Amino acid sequence: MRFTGALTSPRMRQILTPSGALVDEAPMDDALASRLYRAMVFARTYDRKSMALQKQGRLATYAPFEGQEAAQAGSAAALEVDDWMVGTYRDAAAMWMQAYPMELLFAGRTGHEHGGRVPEHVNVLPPSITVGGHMVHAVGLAWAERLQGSSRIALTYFGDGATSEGDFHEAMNMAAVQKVGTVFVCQNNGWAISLPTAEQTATETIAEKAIAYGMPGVRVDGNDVFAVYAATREAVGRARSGEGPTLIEAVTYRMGPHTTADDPGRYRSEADREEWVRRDPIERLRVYLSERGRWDEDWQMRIEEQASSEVERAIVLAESLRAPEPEEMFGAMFAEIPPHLAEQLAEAKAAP
Amino acid sequence: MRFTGALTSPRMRQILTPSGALVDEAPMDDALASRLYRAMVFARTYDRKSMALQKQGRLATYAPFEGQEAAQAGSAAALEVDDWMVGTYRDAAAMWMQAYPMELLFAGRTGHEHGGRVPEHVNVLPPSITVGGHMVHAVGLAWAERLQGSSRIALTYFGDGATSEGDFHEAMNMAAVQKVGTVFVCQNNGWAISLPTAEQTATETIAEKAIAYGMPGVRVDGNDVFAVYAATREAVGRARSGEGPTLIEAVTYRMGPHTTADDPGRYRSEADREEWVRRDPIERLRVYLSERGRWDEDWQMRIEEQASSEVERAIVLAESLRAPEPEEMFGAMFAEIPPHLAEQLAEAKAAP
Amino acid sequence: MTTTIAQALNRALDDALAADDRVIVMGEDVGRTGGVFRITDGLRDRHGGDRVVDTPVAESGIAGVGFGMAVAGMRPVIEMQFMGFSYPAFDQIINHVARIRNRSRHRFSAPMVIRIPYGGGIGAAEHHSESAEAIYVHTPGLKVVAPSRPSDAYGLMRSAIDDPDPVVVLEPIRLYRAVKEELADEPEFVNIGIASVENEGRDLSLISYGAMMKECREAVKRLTDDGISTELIDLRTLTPLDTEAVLSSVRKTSRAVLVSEAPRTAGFMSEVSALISERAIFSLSAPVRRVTGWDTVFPLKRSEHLYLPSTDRIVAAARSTVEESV
Amino acid sequence: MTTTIAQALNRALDDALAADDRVIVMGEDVGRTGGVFRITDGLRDRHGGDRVVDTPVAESGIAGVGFGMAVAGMRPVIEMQFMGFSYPAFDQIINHVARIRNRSRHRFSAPMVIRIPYGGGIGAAEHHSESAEAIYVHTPGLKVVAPSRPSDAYGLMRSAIDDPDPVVVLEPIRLYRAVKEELADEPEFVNIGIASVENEGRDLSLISYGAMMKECREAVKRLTDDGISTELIDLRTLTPLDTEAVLSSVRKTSRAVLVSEAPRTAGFMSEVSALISERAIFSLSAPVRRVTGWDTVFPLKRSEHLYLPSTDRIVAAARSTVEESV
Ligand SMILES: Cc1ncc(C[n+]2csc(CCOP(=O)(O)OP(=O)(O)O)c2C)c(N)n1
Ligand SMILES: Cc1ncc(C[n+]2csc(CCOP(=O)(O)OP(=O)(O)O)c2C)c(N)n1
Ligand SMILES: [Mg+2]
Ligand SMILES: [Mg+2]
Repeated sequence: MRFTGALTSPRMRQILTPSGALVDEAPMDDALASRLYRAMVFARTYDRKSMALQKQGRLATYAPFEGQEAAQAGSAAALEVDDWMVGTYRDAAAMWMQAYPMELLFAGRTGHEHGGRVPEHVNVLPPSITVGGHMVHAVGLAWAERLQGSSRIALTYFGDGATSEGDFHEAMNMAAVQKVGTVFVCQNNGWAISLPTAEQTATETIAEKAIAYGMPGVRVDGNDVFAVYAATREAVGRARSGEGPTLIEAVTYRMGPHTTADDPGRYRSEADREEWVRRDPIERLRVYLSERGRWDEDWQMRIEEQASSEVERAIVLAESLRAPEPEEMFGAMFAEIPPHLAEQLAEAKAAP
Repeated sequence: MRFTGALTSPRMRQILTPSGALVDEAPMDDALASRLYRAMVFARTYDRKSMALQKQGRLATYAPFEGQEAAQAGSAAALEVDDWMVGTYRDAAAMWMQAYPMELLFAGRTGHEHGGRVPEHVNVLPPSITVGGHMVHAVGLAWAERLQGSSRIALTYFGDGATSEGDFHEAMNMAAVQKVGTVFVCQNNGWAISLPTAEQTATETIAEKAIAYGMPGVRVDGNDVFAVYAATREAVGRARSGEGPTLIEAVTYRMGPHTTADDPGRYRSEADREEWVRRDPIERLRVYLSERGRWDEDWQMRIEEQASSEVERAIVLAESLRAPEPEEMFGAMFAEIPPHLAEQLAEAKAAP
Repeated sequence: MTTTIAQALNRALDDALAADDRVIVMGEDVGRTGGVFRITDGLRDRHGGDRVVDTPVAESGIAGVGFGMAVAGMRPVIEMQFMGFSYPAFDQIINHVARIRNRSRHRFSAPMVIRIPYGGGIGAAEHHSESAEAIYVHTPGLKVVAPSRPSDAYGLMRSAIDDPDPVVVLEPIRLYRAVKEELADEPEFVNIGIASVENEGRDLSLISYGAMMKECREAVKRLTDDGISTELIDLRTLTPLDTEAVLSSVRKTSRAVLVSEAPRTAGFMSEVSALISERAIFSLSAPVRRVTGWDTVFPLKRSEHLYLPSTDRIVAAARSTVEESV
Repeated sequence: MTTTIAQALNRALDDALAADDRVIVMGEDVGRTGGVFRITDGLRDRHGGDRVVDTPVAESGIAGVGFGMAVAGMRPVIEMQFMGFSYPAFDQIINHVARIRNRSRHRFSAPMVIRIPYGGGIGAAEHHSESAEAIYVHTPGLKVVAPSRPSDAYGLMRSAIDDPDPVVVLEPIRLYRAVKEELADEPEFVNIGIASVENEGRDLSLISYGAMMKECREAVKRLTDDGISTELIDLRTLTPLDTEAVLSSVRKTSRAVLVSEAPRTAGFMSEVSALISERAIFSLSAPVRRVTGWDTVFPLKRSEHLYLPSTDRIVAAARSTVEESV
């Protein structure tokens, strides 16, 4: 028997077309659709504001997610409030939807460790900066919940680039072997910094990698919030009922640079990007809602204002955090400060 | 689109049945078949002798490969003499066929570093003791050959357990992306020490893991030297002609313990093993050759004697190596001994 | 009952599994076969396959999954089968296990134990004799312990499992069955961070930990016979180091010999030496001397004797330290 | 031409690619975009995509593939994008790259260069400011260099590429564009293993390497103004260490301050201190002092100043060392 990678068509599941037409049953009612629309407007406002703040030197390097709002909002919306989420530097929208406070997202970006201090009831890990290493954490989290008799599951986000790391493989394999309730969401945004997905992997899709683990793999239009939501809801259901993990590939595009330190002009053409402007995740939901009488200019203005003021509130809060004291740096390494760190703290405080 | 692991039947390619019947075209003439038969007899003699020597305390821990002779001999036979081979602690038969001197195999097992000092013209790396890490080496070797305009390819052996390591994934992916001439041969012998393959992975086969890399995967009866040879010859052909890597799963069984330090009674039943006695890789080729008038008791006795005397020769040589001098230990770290090691050497020699 | 280190560790794990539902033992071959050194022997039968888990061969995954479990409230005890196989897990350990408390400013933590059999002397294959503890010691956010006797093995393991932070437990392979001790019916926990003065002395401080304690104990006997009064310190914990125990001993004896089988350069004993240099230099009457492994790969069976510090080497270093004194 | 360290490294790679067909540059984003620090800028255009290769995001794979290439006769120069991302490659580096020569008793070797941008000070995210050189120094079989000026960056990189053994090149991120120097039309190779005495002095030896040299140079100026004659040593190579340079300086000045931004415990400066202790203790008139980073995670932007040794801290340590002297 010879297995090859071309066994299945790499068809991508879509429910809402770029022009806002339904091609399948809508997976949610208008109320939830409106809520997701609003969330995506908030997310884009946050993202663009972050880019602007970074240019002003008020944030450190920033990794924008414009274009990926549906992939994040659609998947995050399928979780219960206390499910675990383990995402990356580019997943602020999803994390915020899972109740990671926006001011903490900003705080992290201003270079303040307080940004990682998630509130007690929020089960979201601070964003992973290393690529790949965090997916196994989501396996351990979900496994522990099962052992403790809870029905909480874990969802983890990662990029196309992360699928090349060994830890992706170990996470997928261990989750599948143990039928752990982990949902793997790959936002395939076409690029890992300067490397196009076609040079990242020789497969046509990321979803088919699931086959190597005996795990279902699904490929969805990542700019279609309905398709992302539907696929994630299904995967979350499987995870929660003990049927095991699922890999979801959300096909999307990073509209901006990798980070504010990156110059995409070095490796990709503007034409590519133009193509994706037409597939904007927010615009298609706007058309849909509008056709159903759930959108008008007024509401748009209102939610944009709400978004701006929420973002503003969060920035003010983040920027008014006092600078971390040496006590906090030395005191956060262990539950109790050990003697050598107490000595070093004293030395640091006495230093000129 | 939803991908699942059950896309293809996990059928296993077989040419020579356990009872020695051809069910497909023989991939080799009688001369080569006889040569391989003889090689497998040598291998088994080496293996059983090693077990005996270990019991006498003349070898350190030994990892026997009885049952896997066809998987190793059939694949190694498909290589050119100067192709690269990168195997593990359990691949002595294959390495020996690729001209790794038997005395060096023994030397390594007596705990003598000289065992790794492969002759200049032999392109076989010393056996990998860590699980998983060596497969990427075979990718680099084959890639380098291509860059240097050579047609040499690289073949790497590993077990079912090794497929769970991140490095397996990184090796497979990088080889596929770069269409490197590497042949990946997994000897799925059912166990990774005490872990059965069913707990190692949730897929039915190892071969289907190739799909995740856009690489062909083949599953063969690993105790059928014809099937292994045919599959490897094909993969080697692809590799040499620039078509890229292949994953071969040779389904086999470890008849003995994991190593001489292992007690398989703790984790598997004797009944399992009995089943595999009937699928012995050597016996079926004997029947085949015998039916074609290429085997008789006389010849059997002759090659067994040759095997014993070759093994004896190698042991004598390995055991008569003088103990390594401190100079060799300190002198092998760098091309030229650096000052700190020269000092340590002096200190070691002066030590009481 | 006379107990080996192997038995003491087994008992500590058994007791911890019985005492605390959150404890889970995970690793390659730790279940059905009881671990390649039988340290986890019988635990799966007694506590079930859900709590004593045979994992795929994936060290990074084991460490990362253990991390996730710890964050979610479990107390995983993971095993790296040999220290030479712990390197694939290094990224998980340094970048995540050791850091989540700081990254989240105490919101999350990773109370887990990483068991690592270490050290040479059993004539094993390559990678089976490593002593890379310096790497773990140099990683902020980890505690590192290295028992050398059954009571400490039991007591430190129990403390490690109960510790709110990640603890690396270095298990001295060649002492697993070579050191025996009576163990109480309910053995004591041993606090992390406290060295043990095994022998008091006036002329020299001999400082070591883990597997090398055996040779050090023999050396003390021989030195005492020679009239050199030797203070023997078993550090037991490498991080956080009991600096007071080291410094007060050296201040008293004015001489120190530091013994470890790890490669010398930038090994853990460099740290102990630097510490003495910084804080007790004016008490010294001789150079601080390290007796260590060499900066080579740990050799195979036939060369092990060239590598491992012998009692002879320790005794010679101690003697010349005493003789060299100003 | 006035050249930065970044430019000098770029030129060294360019010249090596031109001089030797066996050289290949590999890593994440080193090709089309010229590396996140632009160190490999233009190399792909000039030498082609076969020789300057953008790889998938897979550090262990990059190191292992580079290893295979080196064994087969190439001279790979691989990049770890930041030191914090080199940990997944650690197993490949310690277990294979550093050992194949010994394992095969010279039959095979891995002449390759592992480029690792390291150190803090640019306000980066977590994992982007690491200084874990001690780990590499503690690994037998590797050479480790850490230039602090353009001419050394060029010369050590060329020597590293030509070296028959694996060399880790630590590139000081915050000096990439902060230190400038005239570079000759045909810059010299710089031998591995030789420290540089940047400033001669009588009262104190200030010893450092890599990124901290900038603060050390400032400290020397201030100390000299204060009348403390300071000998400044740039180690340049960490393995093999130029012990003679260290010892002869300390024997002359009788005092040493060692500066590194790595966490203190079991850091590389512990080794230098231990060395001095062993070989020059009777020349010392003051304790050897380390000025280092702390045993914490390297902090984010707003706390960097709490972590990185400042010129002030170095000057204070130097002054008190001189004052404390017996
Ligand atoms: C282990 C590790 N290696 C390298 C990096 C540097 N790096 C940061 S993002 C990135 C690309 C990741 O691409 P992808 O996974 O597709 O995510 P995206 O940035 O596109 O969201 C790389 C290589 C890192 N952060 N961690
Ligand atoms: C990185 C690493 N982890 C763990 C081990 C210990 N170990 C040696 S062999 C083995 C099982 C390997 O099983 P498999 O790959 O199926 O090969 P087999 O022994 O069956 O030939 C393990 C876990 C090792 N050698 N290297
Ligand atoms: Mg991407
Ligand atoms: Mg196996």
